[in-house]
Amino acid sequence: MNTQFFAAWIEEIAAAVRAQRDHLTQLDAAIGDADHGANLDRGFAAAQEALAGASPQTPGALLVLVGTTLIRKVGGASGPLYGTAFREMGKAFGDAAEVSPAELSAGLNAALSGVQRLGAAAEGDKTMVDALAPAVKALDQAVRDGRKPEEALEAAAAAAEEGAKATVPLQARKGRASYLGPRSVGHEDPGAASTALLFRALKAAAAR
Amino acid sequence: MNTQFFAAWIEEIAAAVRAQRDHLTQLDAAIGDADHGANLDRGFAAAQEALAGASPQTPGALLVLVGTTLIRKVGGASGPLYGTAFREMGKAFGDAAEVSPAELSAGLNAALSGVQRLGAAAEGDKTMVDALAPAVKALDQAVRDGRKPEEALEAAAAAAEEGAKATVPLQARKGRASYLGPRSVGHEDPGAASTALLFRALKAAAAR
Amino acid sequence: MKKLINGADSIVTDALRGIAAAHPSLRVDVKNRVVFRADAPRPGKVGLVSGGGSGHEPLHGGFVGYGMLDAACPGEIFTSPVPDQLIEATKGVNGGAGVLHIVKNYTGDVLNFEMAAELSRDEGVEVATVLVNDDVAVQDSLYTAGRRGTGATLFVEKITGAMAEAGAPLAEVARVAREVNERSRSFGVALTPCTVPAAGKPTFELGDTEIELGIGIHGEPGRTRAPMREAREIVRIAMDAINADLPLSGDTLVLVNGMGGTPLIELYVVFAEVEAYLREKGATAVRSLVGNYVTSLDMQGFSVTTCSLTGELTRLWDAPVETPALRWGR
Amino acid sequence: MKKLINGADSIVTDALRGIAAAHPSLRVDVKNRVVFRADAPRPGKVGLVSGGGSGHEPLHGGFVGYGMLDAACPGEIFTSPVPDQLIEATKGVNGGAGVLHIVKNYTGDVLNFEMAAELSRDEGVEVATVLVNDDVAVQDSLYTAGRRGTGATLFVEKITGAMAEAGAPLAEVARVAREVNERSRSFGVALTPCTVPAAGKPTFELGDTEIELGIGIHGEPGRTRAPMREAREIVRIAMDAINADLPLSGDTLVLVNGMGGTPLIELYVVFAEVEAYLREKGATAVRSLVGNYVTSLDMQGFSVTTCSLTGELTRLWDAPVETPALRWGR
Ligand SMILES: Nc1ncnc2c1ncn2[C@@H]1O[C@H](COP(=O)(O)OP(=O)(O)O)[C@@H](O)[C@H]1O
Ligand SMILES: Nc1ncnc2c1ncn2[C@@H]1O[C@H](COP(=O)(O)OP(=O)(O)O)[C@@H](O)[C@H]1O
Ligand SMILES: [Mg+2]
Ligand SMILES: [Mg+2]
Ligand SMILES: [Mg+2]
Ligand SMILES: [Mg+2]
Repeated sequence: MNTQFFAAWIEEIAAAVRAQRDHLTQLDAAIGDADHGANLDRGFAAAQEALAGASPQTPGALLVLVGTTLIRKVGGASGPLYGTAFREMGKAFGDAAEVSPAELSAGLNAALSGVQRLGAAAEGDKTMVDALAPAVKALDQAVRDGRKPEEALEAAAAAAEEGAKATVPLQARKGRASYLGPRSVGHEDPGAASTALLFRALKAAAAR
Repeated sequence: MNTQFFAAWIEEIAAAVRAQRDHLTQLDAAIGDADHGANLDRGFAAAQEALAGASPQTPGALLVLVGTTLIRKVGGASGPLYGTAFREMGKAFGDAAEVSPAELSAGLNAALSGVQRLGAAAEGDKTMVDALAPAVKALDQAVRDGRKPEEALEAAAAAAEEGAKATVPLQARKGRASYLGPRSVGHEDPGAASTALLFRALKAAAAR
Repeated sequence: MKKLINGADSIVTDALRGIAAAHPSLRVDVKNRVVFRADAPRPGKVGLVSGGGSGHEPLHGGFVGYGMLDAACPGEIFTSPVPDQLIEATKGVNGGAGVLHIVKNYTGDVLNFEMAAELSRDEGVEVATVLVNDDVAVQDSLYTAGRRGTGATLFVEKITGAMAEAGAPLAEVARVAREVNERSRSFGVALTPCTVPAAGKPTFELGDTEIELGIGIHGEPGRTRAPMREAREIVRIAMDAINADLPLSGDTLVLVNGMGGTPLIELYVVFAEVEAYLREKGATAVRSLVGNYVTSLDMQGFSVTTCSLTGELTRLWDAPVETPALRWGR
Repeated sequence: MKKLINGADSIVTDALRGIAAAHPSLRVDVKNRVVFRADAPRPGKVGLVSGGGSGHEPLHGGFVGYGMLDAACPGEIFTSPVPDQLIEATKGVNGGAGVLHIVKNYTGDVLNFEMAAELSRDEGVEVATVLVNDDVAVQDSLYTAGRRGTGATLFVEKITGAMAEAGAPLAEVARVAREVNERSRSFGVALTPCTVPAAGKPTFELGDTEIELGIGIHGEPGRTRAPMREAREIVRIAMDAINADLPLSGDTLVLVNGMGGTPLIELYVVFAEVEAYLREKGATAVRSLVGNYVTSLDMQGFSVTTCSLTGELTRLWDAPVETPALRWGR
C-alpha cells in the first residue's frame, strides 16, 4: 500500500463522513452534544485540503499530516483522539514508500495505543475504542493467518461495525455520554460508529 | 334600582368575567397582549372585596368605590377607562338611594363621556366605545319610549353585543390593536366584548 | 407552557422578592410594588420614576440605582402599573426638586401615569412627564395610538439619570429626555411568539420558516409576516426602516436588544451586521450595548435602537451608572 | 429551526466580528479565534486563558478584560477549541509570569488544553492548569469522565482575575483557583432542549409537563426526567443535591444562571427560592449574580452555583472588574 492508497483512504473517509454527517450528529444528539458529524466533516474536509496543498510523498508523512490537521481543525474529544490515531500510525510507518499488511496492522496498533494513552478508555467504556480495538485485533489475526489483503480489511471493517453495534447496550464510562449514567444505554456511540466508517473506507480504498 | 341592585350587578359582572376570562384573554392575544381577561377578573374580584369591606349605602357611593377599585387594581388601558366609567356613573347618581331608569341612562351617558374624555376614542375606532355608545343610545331611546325596565336593559345589552360583534371588520385606531394596522381587521375587540358582558350582567341583575 | 414560577398570580411578587434579595443597593417595597434606590429620596435631586408592565426585565427595575432611575413600578405581566404604585414611587423619590415620569407610549401606561401625576401634584409634588415613542414600525398618525416606546427608554433613563445625578433641574432633565427620544428610533423582529403565564399559550403562531416584522414588546404580532432569511438580510430590513424614518449619520449609540429568548451569540451576529450597515451609511457606532435589556418574556428575536449622539449626550451616556443591569464607572 | 445567523458554518466568526465591533476594550483575532484584552500581554502579570465550545455566551469572551481573563478561545458550537487557538492565546497573554489555563472538565476541553499546554511549554511559556468540575449531577467516579465544569468557571475566572491583576504569582493564582473550585457546587435543570445550528433540531425531546434534572451545558439530557412543578419545588431539588454533596453554611456566593432562553423575571423567582433555602440551612447569600452567564444556546432552564466564601475570596470577588458581561468598581 503506497501513498496513493492512503490518499484514497482519506478521500473515502471524507466522502463517507460527509454522507453520514447527519447520522453521526443524531447519534451524538442522543447521548452527547450533537456535533460529531459536523466535527469530522470539518476535519476530513480540511485534511483533504491539506493533502492537496502539501502532496506528502510517503504514507507516513501523509498520515501524520492528516492527524495534525484533525488536531488543528476538529476540536472536541474526537479531534485530538483521531488526530493522535493518524499521527501515531504515520509515525509507525516511518519513511517507507510502501506499507505491507503486517506494517498496516502494526500502524493501527500504534493508533489504538495512542487513543488509549490519551483518552484512557478501555474496551466496554462505550467509546471509539470499542470499534477500534476489535478491528485492529481482527486485522492482526487475518494478517497472521496470511489472508488476502481484501479479506483482511473486510474482517477489520466487519469487526469495527460489530464493535460499534455492540456499544448500544453499554453504559458509557468515558466522554460526554458518561454524564447520562444508565440513560446512555440503548444508543450507539457516535465515535464507535465513525470508527466503523473509517475501516469500511479502508476496505473501499483497497477495492479501488 | 337601589344599592342592592347595583351590588347584584357587580356580582353578575364578576361572575361573567370569571367565566369569560380565557375568552377575553384570547381575544386580546389576537390583537393585543393577552391580558384583558386577567385584568378584569383581578379588578372585579377586588371590587367585590372592596364592597364587602365597605358596604356603601347608596348606588352612587357603591359605583364610585367600584370605579376607584378598578383604577387601583387593574392597570393597563382598561383599568383607568372602566374605572372612570364607574366613577362617573356613580358621581352622576349623587346621594340618591334609588335610581330611576332615566337616571340610569344619564349615569351611563356620564360613563361614556368619561371614557371618551380619557381615551379620546370615537365610535368605529374598534374599542369598548363601540359597544358602550350604542348600548347607551339604545337605553336612552327605550327609556324615552317608556319601555319597561327589563325591556330597556335587554335593548341595551343587545345593542352592546351587536356593537361588539360589529368591531370584527374594523381596523383599530386606538389602543394596542392599532399597532397591527390592517391586521387588526377580522378580530373582535376585547374591550368591546367585555362591555357587552357588563350590559348583559345589568339585565341579569334586573332579572333577579 | 412551562415556566419557572410558583403560579401565574404570584410571579411579580415572587420576582420582586428575588430582586430584593439579590440587590442590596435597592430597597424593594414588595407590597406596593415599587423598586427604589436604597438611598431615595436624595434631597435636591430630581427624582426619576419609570414603570410599565412586567415581562420586559431588566427594564425597569434593573435600571434603578446611582446615575439612572430612582424608582421603578412593575405592573402585572404586560399590564401597566396602577396609579397607587406610581404615586407611592413619586412621593418616595421626591427630594424637593420634582419628579420626572418616563412613560412608554402605550394607552394604558399613559393613562395610569397621567392619573398618578395629577394626584401627586395634588399632594404638592412637581411632576414632569416624557413620553418615549421610538418604534418606527408603527405609523405615527391619527389612526393609531401613536408610536410605541421600546429600546429608547433605556437611553432616556440612562442619560437623564446622569443629568439628575449631576444636579440638573427638572425642566432641563425633561428637555434632554425629549431630545434623546427625538433622536432615537427602533425596529423589532420576532422569530417566535412569547407566552404570557396567565394566558398559558403563545400569543400568536408562527411557522417554521416565518418571522414577524415590526413587533412590539408585548407579544403582539407585528405589521407583517415575512419568510425567514439570513441575519444579514433581516438586519437590513430593520435598519432600512430606521434609516428611512431618520437618516443615520455621525456618532451613533446602538442597542442590539434580545427579546428574552435569543442566545447572546446570535445578538452578536446581528450586531456585526448592524455595525456594517451603519458604516455603509457613513454613520459610526461609537457606543453600543448588545444583550437582553427590553425583553418580551421568552420571545426569540431582537430589536435595534439607534440614537444620534451629540457631544453632550455622549458625555452623559459615559457618566457613571450603578444598577443591576447597567453598570460602569463605579 | 430559526436562528439569527448567516449560516451554521459562519456563526462563530460572525459573532466574533460583532464582539470586536461592540467592545473596544477587547482585541479580537477573528482569524485565529481568540478574544484578547486590548492591552495584553501585561508585563509581569500572570496571564489567564480560558476557552471552550461556543454557545455558552457570555462565557468566555464576555469575561475578558481588566480583573478577569486575558484571553478566551471559542470553539465551534459545543466543540472545544483546538490547540492552535489555545497556543496563540497562551503566547499572546504571556507577560513573563506564566499563564493559567482555566479548563472546564470535559474530555475534549481537557485533551485540547493539554496539547496546547505541552506545546506552549515547548516554546518556553510556563503554564499551569486548573480543572473546573463543580456539577454535582454527575457522579465523580471511575465510571464517568468526572464532574462537568459549569457555573463555577465564572467564579474561578473572576477571583483568579483579581489575584492576577494584583500581581500574585502563577502558583498562588493556581492554588486559589483550585480552592474556589473545591468550594463550589452546581446543579442544572432544563425546561426545554436547545437546538445546535449544525444539527438543525432539538438535542432531545421533552413533553409539555416534563423537565430534565441534572443537565449539563451542552444540550445533553440530564440524569433523570421528572414532572414539571412549581419553581419552589424545582429549586429544592437542585439545592438538596448541592447541599447533600457539600453542606451549605456561612457566607455564600450564589449564581442563579439562565440557560439562555429563560426570561430574567423567572430567574429572579428562582433566586428568591434559592435565597430562602440558604437561610433555612443557616447559610447567607452575601454575594449573588442573577442572569444569563453560562448558557446553552436557546435552552430554557437554570442552574444554581454556590461557593462557600472566605474573607479572602470575598475580597477578591469584590475587586474591580471590567469585562463585557461582568463589571464593577471601574
Ligand atoms: N476518553 C475517550 N476515549 C476514547 N474515545 C472517546 C473518549 N471520550 C470520548 N470519546 C469518543 O468521542 C466521541 C465524541 O466525539 P465528538 O462528539 O466529536 O466530541 P465531543 O464529545 O467533545 O463533542 C464519543 O462518541 C467517543 O467515541
Ligand atoms: N383609547 C381608548 N379608548 C377606549 N378604549 C380603549 C382605548 N384603548 C384601549 N381601549 C380598550 O381597552 C381594551 C384593552 O384592555 P386591556 O387589555 O385590559 O389593556 P391593555 O391594552 O393595556 O393591555 C381594548 O380592547 C379596548 O377596547
Ligand atoms: Mg459531540
Ligand atoms: Mg391587553
Ligand atoms: Mg396589557
Ligand atoms: Mg462537542
